[in-house]
Amino acid sequence: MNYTPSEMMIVAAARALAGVRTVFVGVGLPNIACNLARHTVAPALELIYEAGVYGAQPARLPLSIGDPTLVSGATSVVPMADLFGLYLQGGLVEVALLGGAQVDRFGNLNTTVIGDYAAPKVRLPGSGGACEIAIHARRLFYIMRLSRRAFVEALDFVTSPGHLTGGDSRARLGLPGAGPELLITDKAILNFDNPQREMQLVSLHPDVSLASVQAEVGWPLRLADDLAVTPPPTDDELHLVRDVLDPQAMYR
Amino acid sequence: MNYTPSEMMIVAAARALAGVRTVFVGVGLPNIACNLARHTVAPALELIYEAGVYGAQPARLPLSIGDPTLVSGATSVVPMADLFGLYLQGGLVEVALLGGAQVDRFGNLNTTVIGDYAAPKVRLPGSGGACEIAIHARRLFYIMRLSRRAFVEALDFVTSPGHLTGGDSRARLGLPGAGPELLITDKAILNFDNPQREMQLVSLHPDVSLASVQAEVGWPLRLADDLAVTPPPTDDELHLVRDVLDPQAMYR
Amino acid sequence: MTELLSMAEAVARYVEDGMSVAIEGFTAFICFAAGHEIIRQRRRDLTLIRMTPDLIYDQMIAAGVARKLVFSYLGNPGVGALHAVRRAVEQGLPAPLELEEYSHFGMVARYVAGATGLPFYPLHSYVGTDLPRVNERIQFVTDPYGGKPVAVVPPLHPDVAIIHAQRADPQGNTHLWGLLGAQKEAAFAARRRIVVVEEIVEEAVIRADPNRTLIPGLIVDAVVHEPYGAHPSYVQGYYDRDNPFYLAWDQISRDASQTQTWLDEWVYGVPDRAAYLAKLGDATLKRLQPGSAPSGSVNYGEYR
Amino acid sequence: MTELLSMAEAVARYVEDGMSVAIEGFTAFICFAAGHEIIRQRRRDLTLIRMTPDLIYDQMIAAGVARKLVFSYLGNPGVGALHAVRRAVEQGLPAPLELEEYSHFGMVARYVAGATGLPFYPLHSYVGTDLPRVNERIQFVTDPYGGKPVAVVPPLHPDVAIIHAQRADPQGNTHLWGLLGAQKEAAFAARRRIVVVEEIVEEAVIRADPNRTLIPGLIVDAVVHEPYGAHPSYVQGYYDRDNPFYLAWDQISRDASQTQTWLDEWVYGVPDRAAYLAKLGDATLKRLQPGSAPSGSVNYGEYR
Repeated sequence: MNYTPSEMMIVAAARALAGVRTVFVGVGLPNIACNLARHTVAPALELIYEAGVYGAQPARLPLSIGDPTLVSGATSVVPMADLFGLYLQGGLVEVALLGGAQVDRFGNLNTTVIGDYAAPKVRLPGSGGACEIAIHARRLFYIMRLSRRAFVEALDFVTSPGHLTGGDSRARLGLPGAGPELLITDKAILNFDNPQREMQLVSLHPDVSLASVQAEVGWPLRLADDLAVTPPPTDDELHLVRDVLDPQAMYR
Repeated sequence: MNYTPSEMMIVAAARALAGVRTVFVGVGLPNIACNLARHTVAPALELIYEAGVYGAQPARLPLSIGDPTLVSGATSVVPMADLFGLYLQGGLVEVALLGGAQVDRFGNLNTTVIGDYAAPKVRLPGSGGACEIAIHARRLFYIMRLSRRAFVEALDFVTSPGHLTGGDSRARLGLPGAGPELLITDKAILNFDNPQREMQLVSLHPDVSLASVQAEVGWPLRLADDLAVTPPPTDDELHLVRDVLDPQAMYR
Repeated sequence: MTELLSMAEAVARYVEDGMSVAIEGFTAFICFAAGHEIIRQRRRDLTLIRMTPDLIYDQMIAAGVARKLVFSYLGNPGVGALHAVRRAVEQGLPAPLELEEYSHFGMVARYVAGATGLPFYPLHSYVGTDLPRVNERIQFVTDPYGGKPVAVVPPLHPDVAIIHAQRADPQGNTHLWGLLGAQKEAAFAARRRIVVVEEIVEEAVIRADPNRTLIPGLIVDAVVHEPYGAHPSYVQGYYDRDNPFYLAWDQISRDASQTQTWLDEWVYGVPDRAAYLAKLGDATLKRLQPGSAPSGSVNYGEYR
Repeated sequence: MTELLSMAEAVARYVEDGMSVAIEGFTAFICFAAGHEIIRQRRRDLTLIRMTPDLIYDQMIAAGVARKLVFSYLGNPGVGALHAVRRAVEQGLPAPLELEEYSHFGMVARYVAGATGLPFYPLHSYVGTDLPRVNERIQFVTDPYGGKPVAVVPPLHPDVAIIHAQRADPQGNTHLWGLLGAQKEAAFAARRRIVVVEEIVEEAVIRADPNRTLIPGLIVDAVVHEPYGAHPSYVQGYYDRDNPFYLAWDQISRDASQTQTWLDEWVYGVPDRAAYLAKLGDATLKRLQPGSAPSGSVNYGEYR
């Protein structure tokens, strides 16, 4: 295998952005994935950052969500009230990429605490913009590494709503976005494309066994009817990731 | 008399702004009065215009509330959401100048209709920003010519609240600003400085009789304990108005 | 995606009979070119939305395009009344005109609610006034933190917003400076947006100053390049308000037949804005030219 | 009226024990100079308010100035956790720290409500989450137009807001470009405001571009001229984030005694920002220098 699991994640996420116009981006892996998509399957993709940036064209790999390279040369830089009000709550974000410390089978996310809220074992960062991003983005993709600590039967805290208790529970509460659609991991791709809106395995990355995926998930994982194998990264995709987007290998 | 009634109004209004820091200005007479104050009794006076301008330094007499001369050289020019939200509703406007087609004895203003709202005899401009200016300005000054058609017993429509039904009725509704304090006319100066917050005559302009004032007011006008005579415009004030602020005599 | 269209194409494509249309720009950036084209294309039953209807809606209402007006101040700014609007409201001529009115802040709040997807927007206006009595859309809600009830207004979603600005790139990314009014909010609140500009510039000009971008091309359906499209109102740094015309309109518009004669000559009688400008003449445009007052340039920094 | 003060004077004058303090600036314009001076003046029992507490609050909390934190994202941006904050929350070291948390939009909405005198601000967040369960200030109100209940947050009024920017005139009229975050809203929401700038400029520089004025001198109590006052964060066009320091802090702050050693050396051990910069050295400042990316100049027009 001439690529890393992180590279496979980046490439799979980029491919999922084919034809998308606006994406709400985080730093790190998601940022590389979005820029890869802009160079390949989504040339019209506009990058939106919660710091207030629309249409960023970063000249280097951004080191944080508010890196000055995101500002210089952007299409528009606005107060965060406008970014969250006009763009996100206004319904202009087509896809958002999120991750979390814990996810459950309906795609709800926890980024707040491990343990009890009042006396936490681990105090995590909290929501940031994730709570409202999960509510408003028309489509929601997750990027997370598979691990038994992260894929849990019950969250310690619901920071960002996925499909809540499944089925149409999200629509019944009136949440505008469609909720999590895709979950890209280092071992496999999962989605929520069933009436229960339950996480299901749809594609294993090359050379990954079903058992090794199930081993990292804290409940009996549902399988899609047709289980595929993820096409490996192409030479062109690897070249862009390695030589153009992350030449210092910070996120691979 | 070597000055016009309008010049007396402008000068009296300017003097009332002594020491004031921020004033919400309309065009025409109020604009000249504020600029006169800036040249005389209120050098630190900052002019605020509802179009979104803070700290205007107009290079010519503005022809409308949104004249471009108000923008060039201003301290700050902001969206109207900010002007009304941050400055006005935020409580930063110390004095506002208003006028109207009708005013009653408690200083309520009508700028909406003469006659019935659904079938008006005269359709007036409506509120503009007046409704919220009257609610929020910490101090409220009116500039209006005395006339029986304007100073009426009962308004056809309450566009902007003055002291409502008098006394503490304004405070009881929770309106943040103190309500009308001063009314400057072409013949006299009136205020509301009594427990009933009823309009009262405090100063007659030179050579104006009490009877000629009462003749233009549609109810028996209350008199202050000490009735004064307004000091006439000084040569310096007249020079500034005539030669600097309104050289084309548009508002005199 | 955004298209570069002529004004005639943009109006034909996006403004239909019965729609609600907001031509915004508070006393400035008023797109008379769009209003005149709507008159020429004889649209009917429009709901016209604007804080200050100004001369452009007076002309459009005189021409019979509207059935309703949503507004907050009905005047010829700095001059007097809007006589054609008054004829419609007071006498039903040429046709009755329904009014829905707010204060300025109420209109701004409606645009903000529309632009940000909120079901209502709170503001401390209207208490003690007759406005809620004549406009049932103004409501009051309880403060959950124990304060007094606060007024709210509902979101406004014009079918089309038409915004005039100094410059945009071909993708519709728009720079605007001077009075910002509620143009951004109106554009985001609308279902379709036409941006009309004095100049089309390269994308790099826009990207060099991203804080100046009021409207992103993302929400722009059509860009129209129409120099002097806001005459007789003004565009900061490009031309001044043609005040003699604002004064002249006060006379013209007092008389219904004179108003129609003016429309015949200056709107129906010209095919487009270029013909209007040719008729107006270079002397007028020259008279309206401002002096230079540069903003100065700041450094955003190159971060590689 | 606004006064030009040194950082030591401004903190001594406006920041008192027990107050609530917001040093805002979303990942940029973070006024470390003010935070360090607050540590040096040994303020206690502060309520620290910031969307992203960042390293500056990690340092201040390690130094024991705070009893409470109001925030929306608790991280070392792009690097990892805030270890001093975690020690305070998980182990009560050096002292317990009360948390009051929101999402980013919730914090922005609290500032907006505070800045605009509203009793609450509505937003479509929090539905389906556990946040309202642990923060009773998040409430829901009925939509008077018949929609679903909508979340609201109450106004935030910091006793003091400290805002870093590129430049101001001596009256405190402040230009800021790049990430605008919620600095304007925090400044207007606060009871007192300290503006800290890279450069003091003439009033004419500010007035040449009034759309760039984020904060008017009217609301500014003190202006502090403190070049590089935001290091190791950045100021758009002036310097870059010192990322090696953000990475180093991840290591330093994992250990309580190493953290104190760092504070002794870089905060208590220097009298002011000038000494900090001398210690930091020119090579570091030079490394952080960005290239040139001019905004270009626009014409506001002279209207006489």
